[in-house]
Amino acid sequence: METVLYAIVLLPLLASAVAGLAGPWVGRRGAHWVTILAVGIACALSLWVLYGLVWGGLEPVDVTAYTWLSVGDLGLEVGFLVDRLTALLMATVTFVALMVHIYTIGYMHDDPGYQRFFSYIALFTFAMLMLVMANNLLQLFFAWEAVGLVSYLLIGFWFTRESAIFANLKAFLVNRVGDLGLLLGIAVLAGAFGTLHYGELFAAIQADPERTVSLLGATEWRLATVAALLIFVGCMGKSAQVPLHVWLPDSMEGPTPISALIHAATMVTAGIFLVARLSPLFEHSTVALTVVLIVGALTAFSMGLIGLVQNDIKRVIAYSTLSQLGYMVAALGVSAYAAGVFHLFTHAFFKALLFLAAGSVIVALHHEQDMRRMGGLARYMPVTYATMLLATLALIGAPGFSGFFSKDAIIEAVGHTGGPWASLAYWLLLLGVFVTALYSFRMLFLVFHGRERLDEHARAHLHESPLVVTVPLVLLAVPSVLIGLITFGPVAMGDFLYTDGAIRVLAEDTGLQYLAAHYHGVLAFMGHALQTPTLYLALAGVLVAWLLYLGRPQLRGPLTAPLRPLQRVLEHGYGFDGLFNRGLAGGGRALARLLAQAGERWLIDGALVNGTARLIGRAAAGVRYSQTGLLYHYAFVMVLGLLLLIMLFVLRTLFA
Amino acid sequence: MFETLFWQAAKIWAVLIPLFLAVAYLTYTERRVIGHMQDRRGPNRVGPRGLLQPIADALKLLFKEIVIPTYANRALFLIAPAMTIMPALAAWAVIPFGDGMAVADINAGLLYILAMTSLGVYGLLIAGWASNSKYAMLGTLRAAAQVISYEIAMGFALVGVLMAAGTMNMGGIVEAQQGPFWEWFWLPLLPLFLVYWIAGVAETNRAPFDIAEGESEIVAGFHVEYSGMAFAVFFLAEYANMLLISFLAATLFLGGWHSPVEGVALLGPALDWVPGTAWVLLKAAFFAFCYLWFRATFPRYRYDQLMRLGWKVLIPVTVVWLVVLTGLVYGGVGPWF
Amino acid sequence: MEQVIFYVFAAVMLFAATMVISVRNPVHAALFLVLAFFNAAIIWVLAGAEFLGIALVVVYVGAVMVLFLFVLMMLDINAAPLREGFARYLPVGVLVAGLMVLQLAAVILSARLELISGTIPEPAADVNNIKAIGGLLYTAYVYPFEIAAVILLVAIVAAITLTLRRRTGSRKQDVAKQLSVKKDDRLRLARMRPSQRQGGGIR
Amino acid sequence: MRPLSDYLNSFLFVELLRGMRLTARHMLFRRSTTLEFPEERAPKSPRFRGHLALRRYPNGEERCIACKLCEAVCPALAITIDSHERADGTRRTTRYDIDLFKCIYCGFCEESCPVDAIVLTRLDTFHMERREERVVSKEQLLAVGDKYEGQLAADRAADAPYR
Amino acid sequence: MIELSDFLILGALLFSLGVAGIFINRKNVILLLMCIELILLAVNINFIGFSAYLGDIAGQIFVFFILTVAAAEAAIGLAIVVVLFRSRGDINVASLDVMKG
Repeated sequence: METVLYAIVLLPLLASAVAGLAGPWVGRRGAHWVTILAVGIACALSLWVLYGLVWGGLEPVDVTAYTWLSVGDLGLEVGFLVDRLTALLMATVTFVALMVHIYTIGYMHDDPGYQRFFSYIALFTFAMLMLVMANNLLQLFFAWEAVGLVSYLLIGFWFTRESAIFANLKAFLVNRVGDLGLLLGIAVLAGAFGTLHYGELFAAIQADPERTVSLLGATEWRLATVAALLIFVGCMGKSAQVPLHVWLPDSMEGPTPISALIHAATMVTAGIFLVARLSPLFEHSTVALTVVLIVGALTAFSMGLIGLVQNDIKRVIAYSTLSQLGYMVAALGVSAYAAGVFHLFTHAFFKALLFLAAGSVIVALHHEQDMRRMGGLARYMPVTYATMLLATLALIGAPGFSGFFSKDAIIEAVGHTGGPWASLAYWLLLLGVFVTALYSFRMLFLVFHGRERLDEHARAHLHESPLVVTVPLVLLAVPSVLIGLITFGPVAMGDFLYTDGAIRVLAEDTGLQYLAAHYHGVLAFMGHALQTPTLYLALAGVLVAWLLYLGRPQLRGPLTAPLRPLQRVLEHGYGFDGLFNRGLAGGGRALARLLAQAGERWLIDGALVNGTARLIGRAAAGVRYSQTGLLYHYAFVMVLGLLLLIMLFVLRTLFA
Repeated sequence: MFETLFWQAAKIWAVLIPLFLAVAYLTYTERRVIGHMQDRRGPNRVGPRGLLQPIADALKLLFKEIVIPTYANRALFLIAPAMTIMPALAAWAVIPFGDGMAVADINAGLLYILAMTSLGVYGLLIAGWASNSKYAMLGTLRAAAQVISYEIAMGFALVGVLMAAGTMNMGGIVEAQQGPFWEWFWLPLLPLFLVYWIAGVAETNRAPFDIAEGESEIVAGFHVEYSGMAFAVFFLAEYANMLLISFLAATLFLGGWHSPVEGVALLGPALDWVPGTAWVLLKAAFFAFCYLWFRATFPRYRYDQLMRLGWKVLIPVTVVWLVVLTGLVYGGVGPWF
Repeated sequence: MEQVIFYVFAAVMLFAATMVISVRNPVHAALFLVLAFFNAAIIWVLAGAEFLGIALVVVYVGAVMVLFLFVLMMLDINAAPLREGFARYLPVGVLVAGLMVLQLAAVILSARLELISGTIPEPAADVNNIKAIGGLLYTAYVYPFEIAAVILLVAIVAAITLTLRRRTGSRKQDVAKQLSVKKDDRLRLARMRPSQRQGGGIR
Repeated sequence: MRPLSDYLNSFLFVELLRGMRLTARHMLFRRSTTLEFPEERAPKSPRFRGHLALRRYPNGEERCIACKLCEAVCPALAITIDSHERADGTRRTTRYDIDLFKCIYCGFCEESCPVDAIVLTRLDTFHMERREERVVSKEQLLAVGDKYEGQLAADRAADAPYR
Repeated sequence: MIELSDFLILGALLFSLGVAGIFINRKNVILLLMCIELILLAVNINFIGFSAYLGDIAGQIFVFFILTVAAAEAAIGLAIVVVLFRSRGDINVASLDVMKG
């Protein structure tokens, strides 16, 4: 078992090293073969592990592979914790990664950085696996940073583009904010319990949930709350929750496979995984859970709205991702971890599919991303269209599709949770459904239906993408459609994630538990959906989209006119970028200028450095006259000193 | 008190007078031996078979004028020969001519020898410098550098003896070599013995290491300007040093007063009547003869080769052998340790 | 008796030291320093420090002072300018030295320190000074001893590197090669037939 | 690359010992080749060119007729001759000096002499105690000739067939 | 019998002579070195005296080390003098006021 785990983790790393370091020697084919092979094996092994854990009777593994260093009692280790939660994510990650690898062959076909790209994504797979398989917070943090690094590298993959450089810098900086929170959270936990190992940590919290910690002076804070909130900041950074979401849309500067793999399916869900993994901690803090719920619901709704006004196909999907991440976070906020993780799971497939399909379109149109210059592509790209349609349906929660189960479970779980915040969140999420359907179909209609607004050049070369692109699409479409039907029962409604203690819920009457209690199979759930507003809201969204973009486009002007100010707000992303730029960055710059002028130029340069030099210079000018450079002068002084010393001795010893 | 002083003086003279005689006849022997080696006859006119030749030479030198160069440093010029002969004679104090037969039987005998031989260089230095002459100066620098260089190798070789014997007392060193000739130190210390002997020849500025004199290039080295009795003293010192080195070799490596067949069945008792002193003299005589033999046989070294031999061959050899010797002593090898 | 010997040698030594600092010729100064060292060695032996006494002769008289003399003789130093100001600084030197003597006398002669009353005991006859020093040197002081060895090595290296003068353009000779030359390396015996006399031959 | 044996030879002093064996052999087994000079002398050729001499006829008359051929031929200008007419009308020298420091014993004078007057003897051991004695006069030369006349005549006779 | 004070006075006088020598011979580097040797010798004499007086051989060990270090110092000092002479042509201390060869 351990050998298998090592293989899963190390194979992609090895492949990455081969592709990256020996790139010129292995060539393009070598690079993609070695990485695909490695990730493929890792995927197969992950599936085997998942199978073993669920049906094969394997026990969850918690091993420490290597003690990196020990500081006092605090051992910093590398180890693996593989339970069902981890196994589920391992399978998801490696499967999506494998699809992306294959897809990349087609997408990056004529890119000069081919080997580099494969090296990066294999490295990313390694880092992501390390992240989900970690058995302690330190390793998680390292992997967290590693995926961040690869993300940074990949967003700036086309490093000759200025926008790419800005985007990856932005992603990096924004993530630093989150990482600082995470690091502080880890530090708080390490300081309080002296361990970073999950099991020991949870046991310690379990033993004394009301433990307090004093921060910033005398005030005592609940340890669980402080730690959970700080860690959630990390989650907000990585999973792009408001207000740390600003980097994700810009990260679409990276190649599309990256958007699919990192910025939709896996890395951004690391935050969800983190909260789920630390559920025993979050469960002890109502405050933290409430914050999580509010942030999630806000993100889900507000980001969906922005998606309505985007014209770039990838940005639409990116905002959609943000919105869906908000759903997941909201689910976490009501202790519906299973629902959140399940949505993560399903979302990984259909969102990856959406991105890849979008990428297929983009490649077909020679890197044209503006939806206003698309339209009517369904005829040319049937496979892409079909898969994209399926993915969209999954996204908006059409009954039976995977997204339907996960999203409805979340909404229902929130709805069945008591309290004013939960109610507010419920309404936001419901509206989000409408918005989701609206922007999704808006995109679908703009791209695949209606008038062809392509330029001549693009039209001339328009054709379906090659097999390496379409096969992954199809392979991803299958789970997008079916995975919900199969796994909804056990994973979201059942005790799949609870039996081996991966996730712990304290409260007895969460919304999810209510749902699970009233769950009678998939069909019943679908039937039940007919009685909820969700379905109708989604339908309404589709209809509005059809009306505005396909059926009666002339209505668009008059209808949207009153909403023009709102639209402007949305187009500016609620002004977060401006706020950050002007407020934080501007303030920072002003402070820096002040420090540069007063602190650096005047105090340090002027007074300390130059002042010291001047002082020494003046002192030296005075003392210089004593330095004749003549040996016997020095000897004379030495002897004088000796005489004085002896004199001192004589006086002190003999006459004292 | 005066009795002890008298006996001390008697002992000293008992060593010195034979020494002077030996030196005198060493010169005679040298000429005779080298003559024969070169198919000549050597001095044979003064006295029977030329035996009075050294006396004649001494008389001649005594009556010759001591020329002092005009710009020489008179005081030092005259002190130099004395400074040369003084250590050459002083070192004899600790040479044992038989069991307990030494002028001064001191603990640090070996160290004392080293100290005295290292003093000899002053005579050369002062002589050459005080002469205020180019050739003398060059000869001095050569000689001094040579003597100092070879003193190191020689000192190391003596350290080997010290290690083997475990004492610095000369008598003690001989005691440590009790037994027949294969139990003497020359065998376990063979490389050191050879180094010692070569360094000894170089120390005394004798052929083939007599570059300091190098009559073909720098006339006669540090004593070009000396004549008469002053020159005779240098001459005396040189030959006294030769004999000293020979006696040391006999004492340190060839078992001093021990008979070469001591303790051997039949032969040993058969030679018991020979006094120990005779053995010492015999062994020393052999080495003294070797000096002459070398001079007749080997051509003169070149100066750079001389220095190379001293620093790059002899010293490494001694150092290596000291390490080996440590092992031998530590392991208690053979009949020696 | 011993005291007399001590005083005699001490007096010679002080005389030599005085000459060292006052004679005109540096070579003479060096030779007087040798004399001072020699007397010091005798005094040390008198005090029972045989090993150091002889070592002083071997090391200082036999090596260090020779080095001094070598340098003095080899460097063609014009001694005259170096003596300048001798008379001028004599008072200062004498003054300082006098002060120092007074101070040291105050220390030595002070009753408080009880330095004046001690008599040096007769060195025991059976004590082997060399053995005692060796014993101490190789046990308690083995590390300082090793460090001293390293210091000497460093001094050797430093002195050589400082004074080593690489002459450019000189043809190098490999002495070892020259010495190991054999007859066969240089001489080739060619066996030749006597040439057939044809016609006139050599005229 | 020298073979091992060469190293062994140099470390075992083989060549040095060989040299010493040679000298030892000469000391012990070779007879001395020294001639103990005053008592023993090396044999000399009849043509040996040693100290100069002037000969006389058997009747006691000096041979030299002052023709000055020897003076002319002498490459070192060592011969100085003055002459006059004797009472009987024959020419004879009044002075016949030879500077022995100048003379190179080449024998030209002897060859040029028409009357075999000036000759070189076998005498190779002679000395002088003052510088002035280097010039030998006619009387001294004649005295030498008189002393060795027998040998001189014999040498000339022995050499006659080859002249 | 030799008194301890004999050694100490001898040492003190020698030391003072050395110091005076440094003042008087302030031009000649080699003489300065020799004066330093004198001073060290004075120190050594004190050590030997105390060692003999106290019957403690450790004093002689110290002398041994002082000898070692002084020998090293002399060697390097003379090497420097030689180098100096080569580059400047004299060893006058008064001309050594520039910090470069």
